[in-house]
Amino acid sequence: MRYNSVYLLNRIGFSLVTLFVAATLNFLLPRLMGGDPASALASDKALGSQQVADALKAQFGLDNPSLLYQYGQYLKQLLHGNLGISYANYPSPVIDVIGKALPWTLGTVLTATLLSYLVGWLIGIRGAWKSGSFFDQSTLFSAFFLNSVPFFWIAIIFIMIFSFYLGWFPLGQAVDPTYGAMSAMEKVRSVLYHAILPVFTLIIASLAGHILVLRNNLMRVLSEDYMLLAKAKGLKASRRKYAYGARNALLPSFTGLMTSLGHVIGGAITTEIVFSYPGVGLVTFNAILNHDYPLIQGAFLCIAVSVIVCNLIADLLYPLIDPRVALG
Amino acid sequence: SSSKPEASAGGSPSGGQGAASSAGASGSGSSGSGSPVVYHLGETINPEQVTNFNPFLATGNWSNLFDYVFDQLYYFNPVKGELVSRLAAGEGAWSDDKKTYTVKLNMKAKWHDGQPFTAADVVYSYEALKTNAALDRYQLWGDKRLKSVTAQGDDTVVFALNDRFPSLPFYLTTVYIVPKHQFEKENPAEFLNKTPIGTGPFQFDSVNESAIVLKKNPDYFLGAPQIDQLLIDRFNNSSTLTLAIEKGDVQGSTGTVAMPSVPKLLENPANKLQVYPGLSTYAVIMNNEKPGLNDPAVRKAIQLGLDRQSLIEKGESGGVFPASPGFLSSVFGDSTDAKLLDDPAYAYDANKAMQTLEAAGYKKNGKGIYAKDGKTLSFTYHMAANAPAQNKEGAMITAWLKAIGIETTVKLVTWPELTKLLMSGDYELLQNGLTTPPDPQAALEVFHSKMTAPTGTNTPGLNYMRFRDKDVDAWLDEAASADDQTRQELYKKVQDRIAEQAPIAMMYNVGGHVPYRVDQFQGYDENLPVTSALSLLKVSKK
Amino acid sequence: MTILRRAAGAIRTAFPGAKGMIGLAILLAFTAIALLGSLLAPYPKNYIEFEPWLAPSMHHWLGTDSYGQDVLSQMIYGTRTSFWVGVIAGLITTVIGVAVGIISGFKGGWVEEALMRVVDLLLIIPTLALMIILASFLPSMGVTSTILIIGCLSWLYMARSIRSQTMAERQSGYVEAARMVGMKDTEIMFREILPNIVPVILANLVLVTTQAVLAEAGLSFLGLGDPTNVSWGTILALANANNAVLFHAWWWILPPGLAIALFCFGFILIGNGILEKYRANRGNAAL
Amino acid sequence: MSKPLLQANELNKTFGSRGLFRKTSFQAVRDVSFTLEQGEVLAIVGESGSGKSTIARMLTHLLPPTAGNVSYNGESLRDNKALRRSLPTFVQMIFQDPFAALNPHHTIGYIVGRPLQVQKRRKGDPRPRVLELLTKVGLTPAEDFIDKYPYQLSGGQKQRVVIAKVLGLSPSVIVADEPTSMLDVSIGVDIMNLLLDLRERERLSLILITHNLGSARYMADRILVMYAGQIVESGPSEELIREPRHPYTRLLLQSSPDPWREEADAMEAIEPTGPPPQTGCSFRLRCPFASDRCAAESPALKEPETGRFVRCHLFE
Amino acid sequence: MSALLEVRELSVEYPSARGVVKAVDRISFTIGRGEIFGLAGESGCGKSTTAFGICRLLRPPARLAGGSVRLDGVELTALPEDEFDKLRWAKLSIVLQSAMNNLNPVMTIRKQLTDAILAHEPDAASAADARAAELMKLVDLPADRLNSYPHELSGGMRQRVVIAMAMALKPSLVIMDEPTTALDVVVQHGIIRKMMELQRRFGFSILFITHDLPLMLQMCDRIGIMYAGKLVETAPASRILKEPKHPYTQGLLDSFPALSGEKRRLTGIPGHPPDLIRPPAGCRFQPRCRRAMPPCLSVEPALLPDRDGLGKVACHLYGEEEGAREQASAASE
Ligand SMILES: Nc1ncnc2c1ncn2[C@@H]1O[C@H](COP(=O)(O)OP(=O)(O)OP(=O)(O)O)[C@@H](O)[C@H]1O
Ligand SMILES: Nc1ncnc2c1ncn2[C@@H]1O[C@H](COP(=O)(O)OP(=O)(O)OP(=O)(O)O)[C@@H](O)[C@H]1O
Ligand SMILES: [Mg+2]
Ligand SMILES: [Mg+2]
Repeated sequence: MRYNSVYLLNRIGFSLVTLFVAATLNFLLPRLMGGDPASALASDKALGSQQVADALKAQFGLDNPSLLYQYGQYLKQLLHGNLGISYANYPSPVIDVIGKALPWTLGTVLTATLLSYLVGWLIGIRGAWKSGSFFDQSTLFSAFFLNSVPFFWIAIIFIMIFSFYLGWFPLGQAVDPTYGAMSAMEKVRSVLYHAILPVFTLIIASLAGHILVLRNNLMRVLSEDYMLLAKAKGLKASRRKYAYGARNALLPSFTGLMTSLGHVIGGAITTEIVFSYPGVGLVTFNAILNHDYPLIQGAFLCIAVSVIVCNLIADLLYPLIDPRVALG
Repeated sequence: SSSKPEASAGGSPSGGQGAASSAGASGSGSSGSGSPVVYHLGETINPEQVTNFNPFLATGNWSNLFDYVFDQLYYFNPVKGELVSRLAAGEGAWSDDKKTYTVKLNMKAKWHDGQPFTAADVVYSYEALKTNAALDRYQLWGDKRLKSVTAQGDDTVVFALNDRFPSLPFYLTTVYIVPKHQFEKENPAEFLNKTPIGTGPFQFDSVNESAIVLKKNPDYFLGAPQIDQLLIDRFNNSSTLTLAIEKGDVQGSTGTVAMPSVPKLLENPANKLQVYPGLSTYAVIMNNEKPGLNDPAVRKAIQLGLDRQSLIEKGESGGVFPASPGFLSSVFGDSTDAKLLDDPAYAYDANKAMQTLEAAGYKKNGKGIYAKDGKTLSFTYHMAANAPAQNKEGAMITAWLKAIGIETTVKLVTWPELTKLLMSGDYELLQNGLTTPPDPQAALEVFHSKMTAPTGTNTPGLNYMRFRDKDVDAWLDEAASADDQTRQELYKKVQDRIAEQAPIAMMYNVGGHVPYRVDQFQGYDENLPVTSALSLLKVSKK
Repeated sequence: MTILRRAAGAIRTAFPGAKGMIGLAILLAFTAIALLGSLLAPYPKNYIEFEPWLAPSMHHWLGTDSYGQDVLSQMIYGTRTSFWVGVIAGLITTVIGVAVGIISGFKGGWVEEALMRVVDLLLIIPTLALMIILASFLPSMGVTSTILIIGCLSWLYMARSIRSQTMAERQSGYVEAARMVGMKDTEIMFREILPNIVPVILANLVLVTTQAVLAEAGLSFLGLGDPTNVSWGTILALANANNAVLFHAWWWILPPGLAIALFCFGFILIGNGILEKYRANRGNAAL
Repeated sequence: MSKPLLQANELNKTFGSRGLFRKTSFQAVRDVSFTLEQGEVLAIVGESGSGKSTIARMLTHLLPPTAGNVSYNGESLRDNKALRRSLPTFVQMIFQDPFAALNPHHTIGYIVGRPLQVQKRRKGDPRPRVLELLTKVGLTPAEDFIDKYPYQLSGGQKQRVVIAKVLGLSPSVIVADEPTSMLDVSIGVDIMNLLLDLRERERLSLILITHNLGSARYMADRILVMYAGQIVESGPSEELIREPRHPYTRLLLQSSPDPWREEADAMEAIEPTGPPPQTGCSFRLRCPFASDRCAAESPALKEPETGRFVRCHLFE
Repeated sequence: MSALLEVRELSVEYPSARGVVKAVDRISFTIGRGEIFGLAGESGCGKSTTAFGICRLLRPPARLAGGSVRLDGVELTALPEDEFDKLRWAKLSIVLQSAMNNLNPVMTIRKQLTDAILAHEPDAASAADARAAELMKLVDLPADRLNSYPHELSGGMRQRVVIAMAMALKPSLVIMDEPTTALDVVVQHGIIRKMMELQRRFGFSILFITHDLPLMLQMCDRIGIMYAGKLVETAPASRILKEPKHPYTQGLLDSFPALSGEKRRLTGIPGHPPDLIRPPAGCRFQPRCRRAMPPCLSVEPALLPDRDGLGKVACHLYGEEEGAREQASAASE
């Protein structure tokens, strides 16, 4: 085991601190925006009078005007895993709403991130190894171009071509409508089949970044002395390329995975909207439109937690890949 | 002649029974076929609309679902503007003083779990609204309305009123009857009702990420549906939903499709569109208390300056109806002042709009905007975010207003914010729809001064315009308890006054436009919304 | 002739490489369209009197939309909005990003800690989500607020990049030498370090500009853009809302997306050219 | 006796790095004291990481000492704020890397002239003074250089510009941290000669930090040998090189290639295997003469004969 | 006995935006079996480029512009790539300047040592570990260090590992490009001693490149002095030390402050090396040369054997009329 306990504690501690600050930020964000969520809710004609508004305020812990008190309540609830009750889904708890949506987003986003990382890696390496070649130049150009294509536009085009015109894929949604009555195998098939287009959208839109980063890294690694020495040793090109070059090029981009994850989750919002995909992006967007503060808080917290956890995992994996870290 | 709504309510039981008999006839026919008949209904349902199935709650559910699973005493048929009996066995009976209304129940009804349906369930459902004021969205238990709801035996319910309230039967359409034996164990205001039990034509089966699954209720008291399964496919935007209809993934929808899609949809002979006027009026709502807008001349100019025909043709591809300047939708038949609709005095005319302003003493300033007494006709214009097509119409209106010398600044706000602004009156111009209860009195009472409050205070009703007119108030108060003939006349007067005072600038009337496919299923009842529960009862596989 | 040749030489050094030149050409084309829009567009803005859903033809190169507007004209008018949103939001971002980056990179210590922790945190929450929140909570939504929102939220990556570059510069002797002769921190930051990281700033400016254009498109697509203004994003949003897919109206869907991508592509090519040259000059310093 | 120009008093520097759960600290400099007289050249030699640059940075207050004190003409740097502010005119530093020491974005004229303005030495146009300074460091004709940019100069010329800039502030002390290690030897000799000339002409005092004992001998009057943050030996340069006392100095001398020297008997030294020990003599793990005492007790800096200081139990 | 390495008229160029950099310009030298040959000169004079040119490790855009390199009689410049790969390390290994960057940071020492062995002897898998341990012993490193990663070793240890690696296949020529520059003198001393010991034991030849002329004079048999891409003098080390011929060599030698003997003022070499894209006409050293004569401005001196045949020098001072020139030079001093 290459871990050392200080490294572990440091990473976990740092994640916890980040989490705490993120939770605080989450608490403040909607409140800094102004507006009174309970009145906003009460004023929606469906939920009549002042009494209702007062009752709701009490329920949402907004009856005590002290922000500090509310913050205390919020943290207390949070510690019990209670994210409050969603306004728009009233009276469903936020945790249920998010719990239903999260697997879909995590599934697609993680798959897409890993796949695009892998593909970007292969393309970037191939390009850098033969830098200046036709392959390199054409992938470089395509990467620059793809880097600037909006997620949702790709999604619309995919729907137009593959779902509507060719009819190869469903128009959206996460599963077949008859999902409930399916056997386990059919369920898996249904989920995968429906995830293909959204995942592809996310891959295409995030691929370019990985290609560029890995290509740059490898270009840098290729100019290192140990690469020269590897050649001087008479090692085979493939060994030099992967065991020496790619391995080292991979390291700096590994921590960048986290930021790319944030980017992809951002893109997932529009992608999920276009594909009617019931993920956190869609929930978040609707929550924002509905002024559903508890749900916004919950969704943001959950995004933050996902990113922090993924980052933590990356941090914990890092020493396994880079021997220099554990002692560092 | 008698007043239309009540007459139609009286006529409906036979219609209902007719439906039942025909359904029963073809129901036996469908049972012969091998594989189950599945009908896909495509709907715009967001994730937050399937978190509960409690018909009392206004949030967290998709309300159209209850039409299939539950029954009201009466169903309002917007196609005909009539009431249709559901759990009521025919039209109820008014007492002589018109202060009690007695409804006989259709005792053939049974809960999905096999329990018998009784008057106690009806009483419970209404009492739940009384004890949980927050659930009483239409204020049935408000002043001058319900005093008590009591059962007479198992099969009769008596509604006692504080005052005369001729619209009561229409209001009865808004309350779904829930099973007392299930609900009494819960707090109806917080009950999530994950497996709803109703009396309706379809039984709840399950819900998943893509659909709500219903199956037929073979014992439905108005006749068993022919289709075995009703799948309500969930989409979160109408564009995809429309594509699904075009592809044949779904057979129909109760909801809105993007209007510009309609011409293309109809190129396909398999697709049909049922269109009927409805209870929603889209309008530029004006705050009649704000400087400038408190001048009827300005409001009138705005009304005249809107090219409603363009909005309907270009913005909505002809899929909506012209709105009457007198507000009342033509769904209310004879109560509606039909001649107002084509009255050239209210037709789009930019020149006349400017003449109106100039006649009222407004002069154009350097920037070409009218002004009087230091007040420039420059207003904020709120609209809902996340509605690009509506915003595009707003942008068109902005341009037309600019052309008649009225300047607007567009602000996008979220839906809750928009509602809040409407209620509190912190707006000048605001583009939104107004949806009224299915009753002409209620619809017109939108303009009653008791439904408003000064800017800064929340309105108790839909009079967001802060429109106050003593005559209108008097006429409406009189109509509330007048006989049919007088009511019609009073309503006409009210509508004329509204048209004249222009408290609100109409855009168009949004009714139903129900897309459905006829290539695989048949038997839709076009006298009802074709995808409503009562129509689907009769639909069968080709 | 010589003047021309010299000008060409100057351009070539500023926008190095073939890629840089292609980028410059694309950018110039868009600039021309943005500035001359009303002269180039065949029909007036928001003119709705044509047949709807016309396929591309001699009269309407990009057909018409559901309102009967000429798509090409709308695209040309939209260029202006997208262009200015990109450029101005890009500039705002740059000012904030450079200030935060240089100060935290140079000052170090708790200033850096505090600023960078803020950046880290903000990075956890997807920017688009934050933008949506801001956009929906602001009292109004016009092009100005779009620009402000984008400008105020997109500086995070830039601040990081400038910071690491500043830290690299801080290591180099001339900064220590400047301190040694008693220069004030502000002078060191803005007269000594700043000129040395201009290429990095330029490259970042270019990147945040593309981010701004994309963000505007995203906000418009979600119905949070200024509806009275035509932009590539609103065109795409309308195409989606009015179901251009159903009509196979690719002429309404493809152009705005391609325009966005092409515009950003041009910017990225330029930025990359600058960066590559900078790296070459600095012996491939890590960026 | 008058106050020495510069006096370092028990200087200590500890670098700490803080993680969330671990605080590491590293003592880079331990109890370093020395003095520098007007016109004197002092060389500090020692292996990489022994704390030489850290001392230089403390002397110029680029880095505040953790403990101890530097004083100029008897005025303590720690207590005297005015002195700290005008420090650039007392002491200046020449850095190792002339390629990085000049901001590539400014002209030579600006680089040399700007410090004059900053220190308010000269109001108005610094140009004549800049020309004078450039001439002084041998960049002639100065007019040719004043408008050039650093990239147009060779490494040696750059280091001359650095010296010109430093001279502009007329400091009494110049701390030169390996001023020639990045330059080719032939060019380094030029720079060393220039510094020696300047000392003569301007009565400058010089602290030279170097790896190279040869350069230290060539330039310095006195040599100070550092090991692991401590002074292990100091003395007049010729004497110290002719007759090194401390085992580390001997090892250093013997390892320095010198083809002109007759091969002396080799000292069997042990290669470093880890960081120097914190207790006892820090050199003991590599010292062929180490005894138990060296592990138990850290030796003090003793003066076995006047002017020669040694930190070793062998000389007590 | 024939020479092990024979370099003839080797030229290497770097095309750049401003023009072609002639980094190495037609240099010729030989290295005998078991000989330590040093290549010295100022920074940028083309020492590394020469080394990389010999073992075909030139990085783009550098290109071989002519000449021949023969190792053990085999012409290297024309050898196909896969043939050359077989020859690499087995006959010709290389040690580069910076210890840190010589080793792949993410591989254990063991892996990197066996890597070299297995690349050439794929069947040696079972024996490779033992051989790695043996190699470690050669350079006085404990065998348990095999499991370490490079960052866990000190700079000196890393450089020892690299030297051990270079010995792995018992090559006949080891090129060392400033192998100890980044190290402390004490450590450097230890490594050089070790290297000399190994050389004596295995008898391979070394091409040793450094800035540090005193060090080179101590350890090399023969030394070549390069200036601006040209070889200006080759001679046995003792001869260079006692009697440097080329003015550049003299200047170079006069740039190192000695540790022994009389302390005297050094003169160094004024000026700086020329731009290799447009080198000065005639002798390249002439602008910095105190003894330059008219012919130096126009005629490029050839590298000619000197009178006693021990060395070669390229300077007009030592032409056919050497005597006269030497007189002239004496006068000018
Ligand atoms: N800012 C810092 N933070 C932490 N440690 C430092 C810092 N600066 C220097 N050190 C450490 O202090 C020790 C002494 O460093 P210093 O630079 O003074 O050595 P030096 O003798 O100048 O070495 P060199 O000859 O390599 O320049 C080194 O071990 C170094 O790692
Ligand atoms: N990639 C390159 N492009 C252009 N010129 C180069 C390149 N690499 C090296 N050169 C030039 O080639 C010449 C020889 O370089 P080389 O590295 O061989 O010198 P060196 O003698 O090894 O110097 P040092 O002692 O500094 O290592 C130098 O003048 C250098 O400027
Ligand atoms: Mg140092
Ligand atoms: Mg070299």
